[in-house]
Amino acid sequence: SGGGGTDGAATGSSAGAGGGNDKIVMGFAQVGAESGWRTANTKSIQESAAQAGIELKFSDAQQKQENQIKAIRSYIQQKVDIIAFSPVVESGWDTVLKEAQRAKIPVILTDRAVDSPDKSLYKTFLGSDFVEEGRKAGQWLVDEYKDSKDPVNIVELQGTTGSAPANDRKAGFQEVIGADPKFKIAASQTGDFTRAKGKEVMEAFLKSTPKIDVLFAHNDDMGLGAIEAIEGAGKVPGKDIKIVTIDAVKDGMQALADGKINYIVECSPLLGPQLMDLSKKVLAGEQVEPRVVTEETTFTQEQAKQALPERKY
Amino acid sequence: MSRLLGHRLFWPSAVLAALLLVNVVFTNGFLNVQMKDGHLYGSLIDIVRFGAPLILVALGMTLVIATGGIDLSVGSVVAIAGALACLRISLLGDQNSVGGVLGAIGLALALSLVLGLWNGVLVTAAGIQPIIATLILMVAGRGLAQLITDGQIITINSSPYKLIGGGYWLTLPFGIIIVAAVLALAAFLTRRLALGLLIESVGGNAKASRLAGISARGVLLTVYAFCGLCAGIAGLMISSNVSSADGNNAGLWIELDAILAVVIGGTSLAGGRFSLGGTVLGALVIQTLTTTIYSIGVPPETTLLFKALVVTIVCLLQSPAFRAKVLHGRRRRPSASARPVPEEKKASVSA
Amino acid sequence: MTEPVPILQMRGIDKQFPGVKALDGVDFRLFPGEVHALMGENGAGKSTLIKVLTGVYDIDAGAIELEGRPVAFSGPLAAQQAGISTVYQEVNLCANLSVAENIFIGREPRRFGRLQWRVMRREAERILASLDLDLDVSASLSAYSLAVQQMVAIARAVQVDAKVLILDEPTSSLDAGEVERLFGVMRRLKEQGIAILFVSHFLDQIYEISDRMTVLRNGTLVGEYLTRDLPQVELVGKMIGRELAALESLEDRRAAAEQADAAAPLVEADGLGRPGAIEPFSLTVREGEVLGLAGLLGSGRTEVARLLFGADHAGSGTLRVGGVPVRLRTPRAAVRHKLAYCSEDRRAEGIIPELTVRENLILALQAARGWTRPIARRKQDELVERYIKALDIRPADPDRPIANLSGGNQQKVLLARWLILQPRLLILDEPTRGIDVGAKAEIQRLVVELSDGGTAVLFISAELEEVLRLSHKIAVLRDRRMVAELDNDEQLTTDALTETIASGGRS
Amino acid sequence: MTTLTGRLRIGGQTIPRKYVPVLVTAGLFVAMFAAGSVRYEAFGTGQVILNVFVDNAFLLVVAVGMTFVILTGGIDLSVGSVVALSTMLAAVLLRDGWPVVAVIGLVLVVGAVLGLGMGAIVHYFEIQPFIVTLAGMFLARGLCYTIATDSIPITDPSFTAFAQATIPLGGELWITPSVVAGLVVVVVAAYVLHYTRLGRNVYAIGGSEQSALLMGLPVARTKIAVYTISGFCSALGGLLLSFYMLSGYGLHAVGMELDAIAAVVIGGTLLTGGSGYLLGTVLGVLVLGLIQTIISFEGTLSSWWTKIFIGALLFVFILLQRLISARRTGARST
Ligand SMILES: Nc1ncnc2c1ncn2[C@@H]1O[C@H](COP(=O)(O)OP(=O)(O)OP(=O)(O)O)[C@@H](O)[C@H]1O
Ligand SMILES: Nc1ncnc2c1ncn2[C@@H]1O[C@H](COP(=O)(O)OP(=O)(O)OP(=O)(O)O)[C@@H](O)[C@H]1O
Ligand SMILES: [Mg+2]
Ligand SMILES: [Mg+2]
Repeated sequence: SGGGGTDGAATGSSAGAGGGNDKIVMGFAQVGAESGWRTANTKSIQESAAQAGIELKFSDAQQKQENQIKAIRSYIQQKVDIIAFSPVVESGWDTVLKEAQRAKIPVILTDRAVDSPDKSLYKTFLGSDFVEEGRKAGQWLVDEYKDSKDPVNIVELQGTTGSAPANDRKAGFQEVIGADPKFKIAASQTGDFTRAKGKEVMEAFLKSTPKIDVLFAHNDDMGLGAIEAIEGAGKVPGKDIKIVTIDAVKDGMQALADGKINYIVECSPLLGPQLMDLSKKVLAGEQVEPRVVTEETTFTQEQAKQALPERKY
Repeated sequence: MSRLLGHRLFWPSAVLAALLLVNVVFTNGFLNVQMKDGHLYGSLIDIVRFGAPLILVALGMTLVIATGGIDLSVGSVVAIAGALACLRISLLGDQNSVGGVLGAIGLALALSLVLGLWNGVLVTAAGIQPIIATLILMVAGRGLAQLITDGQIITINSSPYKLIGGGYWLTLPFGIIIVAAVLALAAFLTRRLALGLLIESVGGNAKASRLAGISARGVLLTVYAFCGLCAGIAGLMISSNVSSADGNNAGLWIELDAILAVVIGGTSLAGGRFSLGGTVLGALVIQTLTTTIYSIGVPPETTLLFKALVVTIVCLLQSPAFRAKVLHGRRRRPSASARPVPEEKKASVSA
Repeated sequence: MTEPVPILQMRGIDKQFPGVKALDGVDFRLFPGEVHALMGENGAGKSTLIKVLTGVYDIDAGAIELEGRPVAFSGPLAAQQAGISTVYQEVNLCANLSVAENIFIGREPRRFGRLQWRVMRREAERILASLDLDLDVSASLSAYSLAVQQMVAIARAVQVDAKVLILDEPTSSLDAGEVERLFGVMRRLKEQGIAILFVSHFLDQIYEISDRMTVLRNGTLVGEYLTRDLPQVELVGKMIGRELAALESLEDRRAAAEQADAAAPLVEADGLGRPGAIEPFSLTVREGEVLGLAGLLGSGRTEVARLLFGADHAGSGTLRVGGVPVRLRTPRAAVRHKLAYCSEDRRAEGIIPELTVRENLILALQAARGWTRPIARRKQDELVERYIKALDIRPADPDRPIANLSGGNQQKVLLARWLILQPRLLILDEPTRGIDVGAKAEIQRLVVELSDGGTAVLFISAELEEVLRLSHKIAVLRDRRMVAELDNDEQLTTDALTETIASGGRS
Repeated sequence: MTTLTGRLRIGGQTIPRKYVPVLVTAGLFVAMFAAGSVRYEAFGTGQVILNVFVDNAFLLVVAVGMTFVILTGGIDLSVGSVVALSTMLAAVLLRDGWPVVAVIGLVLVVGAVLGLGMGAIVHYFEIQPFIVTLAGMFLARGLCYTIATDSIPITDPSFTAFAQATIPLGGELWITPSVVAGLVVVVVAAYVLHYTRLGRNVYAIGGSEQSALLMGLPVARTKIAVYTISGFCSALGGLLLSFYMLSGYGLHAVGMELDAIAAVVIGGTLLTGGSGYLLGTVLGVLVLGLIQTIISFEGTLSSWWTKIFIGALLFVFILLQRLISARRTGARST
């Protein structure tokens, strides 16, 4: 990260080179800019649209579903060629998606799914699987402690209460560790996906929970905040308390490489290139898979050291 | 005794004490304060340390509210100040250079002051209602903060900067020292100098104040600028605490907590009389509540219910009408209250 | 002659405010068809008695009976429903509503639940016309001066079918004509058998209208008397608890008129005006001169004062202070030139209700010094103590919120606020409003003293006698135009002045 | 502060001062729409305006309730959460197979009762509305999460059918039943404010609560009534939102209280109470909606420029509104 000031405005003009009326116009309704992850996601989409010669209409819903619906509606009105969006929540899209269908504008979902029973409303869903991420985190824990018989005390830093990643990651994690009674969640609290909250909640955990073996944070940022709290309490993160997080942002990878985090499950925001490919295919009338999972992996400390230099964000 | 019970700050203090007591039960050694590496360490210290930004913002807010206004933009100013300081520091060749860090801090605080003044100008010169005037900056300011950070989290590694929110000085967390200094400054300006009288006068009766020769404009500009500055300092503290600037989330919704602190502290939102001590107390109640929620393990889904409950209890206990009607079983308040209740604002007895 | 049964009877009423016993075992009774005056100094407890009667405050002890039945109203609404209609001291109307609404709100004419605005406006006009007022009833009340608002409040109270009508200082801002009209209405109501409780500090009015009076002193009952049995001097004695010797001893100011003429002009207005508010006028106030402003209600006296003080922007004309042209854009600028203005509307434009007496007292001085130069505590104490004593502000506790003082005492605090500044020109807009006889004499004496000491005073009062007694010169306003400026010499009498006011200075 | 209650001499032809802010707001709104039509193609159509209604019907209803509260000089911060709670309740109950009518009835009752409770606390215990409704905000949002933390789809056929119904207006134009509901609420509320005692008492209390009390107005009843109305409107707004979203979710309508307050205040209502019109509120909602429409037509703004742009538009709008109103009325100095 740094001082680079590129933003959407640049995208429109640079794409002008493509010329001609046949240029694809895509309307993209983003959730908001609530986290670094999200911003990287936005950036990836803007950049790859420019590269692919697609004219991008972008709107930011500021975390509100109604704003997203409005934006999609206005794309329909503006007669864009294709609509893509990351749903704020899963439910409640049928009406506006039907409008899009009526206007014969194909729709692609990114990042999160919608729970509509009518699968014809969108062409495909491109994104990560939050439940799976939670499972991966849990699986690591199970593997890590498979030789130990002692109870394992876990504290959990949840994402924003009610948000899909928080709900799903929690559920996936629970599903895996729930199988073994030695895993015990000693405390669980929301850290709103932010470092500051992560640190504050962790400080409280450190005092109220006598023995903490493992910290599971729903994203890197909360984990990074918690690391500061752990260090402040005179403990060594990664050793005294093992830490597993999700996302793999650059700062998180750095901490992983430094040995302060033990394991990170990747949740990549860089959906742009895949999205543009899919869009072109859809508009060309090709058949696409209804569910495209982003290529994601997991990182151990060693893997992080190797991957770090190429990490874009 | 009845004087004590009737004191404005008795009941918030009692609630604070009760909350602390709950913690004592749930957390071993809650009241312990130990020396660790020459720092004071313990839950009580933590409460003040984490509460420090809120106290700061609430102090500025107190003065604004006392003039009859409100400042919704503090959260955005918090984000902007942290973002700007961290951006400057991240661009430094040597992030540990004291001069460079001071420069960054100075710049961020100057900008906060200017933003506060901007609010003040909208309220005084343009005559826009404070809530809307500051709503403008609340919305745009968040964008500004994100613009500065490019929507990412700027992580820095600067030990001088770390001092502000995460460091210690003379065994005390530095944040506590800053709060004490700002509190002293605010108390000096308002109680030692006559700013407080003029603020209360403008907030109590703007028309009459004007006729008494008070320039509301000057008072309001000072107050909004001070509020901006406080928010700026809080912003530095928050970002320094985690050595990073998060333009998206820093200070989000802090305005609500700050207003809550002010009101728990006994200052009326209608303007007029204010109490800095009360505000500090109010902020501590809120912070202790937050800590309590974490440490007694309230599930995240019920956090808000718990908060609603405690806020309601504090306010009810604080209300003389409630105490008279419910606690003392009287149907109505026996007489006009001893509190200086402004004529207009007094919702008098009636059944 | 057997006494009729009282419609209202209060027995042994106690009311304690923190630190003050406002009422201590007060008995009071009111008969149908009488006008009963409640008398007492500022702070004697008159308004409190009225407020406990109508349920604004609870009583600590005692009993209230209405038509023989014990009652305890939960609030003005309940009192009103029981047939008690009240005009409280200070205008208690909603300035944001229209005049018509202020008269009717709570009992608007309706059809099938729908308000009938047209009927309401017509009725309001009719009621006001019966009080000789011609107002735009759909304009908001705030467009009118305090005196008009007071008339509207009266119109509201007399418009209902009530058994008991309570008027707490309804005439404090009214001129003689308005008072007469009010009395006309009161007499009519009285003939209909309505019981009227009336509070006023104007003894002449009391003797003109009342049949019976109850005197309070310091929250205790002094006694109940038939008006015709109690000479004015004795009444005053009973109110203040001693003989008031020096009341009428103010020397006649008239001789001094010429002498004042020689003094240097202090404030000179030339063609000063404000469209829609007051037509351009020219006026000179000299050092040590008392200039009276006379005129009917709404004639523009307050507007003159506000323009001189920079409270409103002048649309035309120039102003010179001490010979130097100035532009007063704010009151602050005026204060810097040592002008002071004590507004007629003490509640809206005077007191800061939550602040203490001390803070209200030093406010203007502190404002003039700026907030960076606080007044030392010792200096404050000294000033406050001096003025509390000088003006006999009661209770003499500087740390009590001013909102808890009685109306008259609040007025004194406001006066003191400006006296502390030692202004060169003191503009007093109805300074004796709501002030008792003793205090009124004090204030009048103060004006004389100030003027002797070289301070110029612009004196506005609805009471012509007072204006005549104090002023060297009198400017007369009518219909927001300055129509005459008269020297206050032997020929000028109340009647002559009234004549000038009425004729608009044409004769 | 220049207030609307200054001494204004009301001349023959000049517009009564009290209507000036609303008229200015309306004028500016039209100007903004015109500017949008010039700048963006496909903007200057009737449907764009209608969409502002379609997309903001729920906000409109919520803002109407808020107008009542603000007119008395109070404030209601709980509206956003009550909206969310209503969507949640509706979704859960429908999922459990309750009949639609019962669900709607229950949701409305719950909203009104919450409002009633807050109003009663505000009045009888003399606690500042800000705090009481802030606690109400926590409470309602907390209740949502205790019901469920995830978003619950609404699949009830009649509910969805109604939600997806459109009312053609001829040509290409259409609206939804929600718009009709919103407008009905506006008309009823305007009638109540102008033609009933309750409405006038609301204004009186906003002017001066103490005076209202001394004039013998039913202050208690009125104050409690406005919070009840606001609670009811929030619940109704929540139902309209659940038509709009077809889901119930605890994170719906976060921050909607600010939008509602902003709409009311932009519409010229004074936060201190006693002055303002419902028409102003309608305009306020439309202005906020139009700003959003402009943003989405602009199309290429990044997330942060979006916010800065919203702030800037708001600023320009309010500033012009202030300046023009002040000029028109020859306001007194402040
Ligand atoms: N709300 C209150 N709280 C405390 N003290 C009060 C309050 N209202 C009145 N008092 C005190 O009660 C006493 C009686 O006041 P009251 O207003 O009844 O006097 P009053 O006879 O009406 O005087 P005035 O002629 O000046 O109107 C005064 O000493 C006053 O300071
Ligand atoms: N009878 C009336 N008819 C119409 N308007 C009136 C009437 N009385 C007062 N007003 C309005 O109230 C304003 C008050 O003027 P101002 O306050 O300067 O008068 P004043 O001479 O001080 O009278 P007052 O004795 O009422 O204080 C007038 O300019 C006018 O607009
Ligand atoms: Mg009185
Ligand atoms: Mg006057």
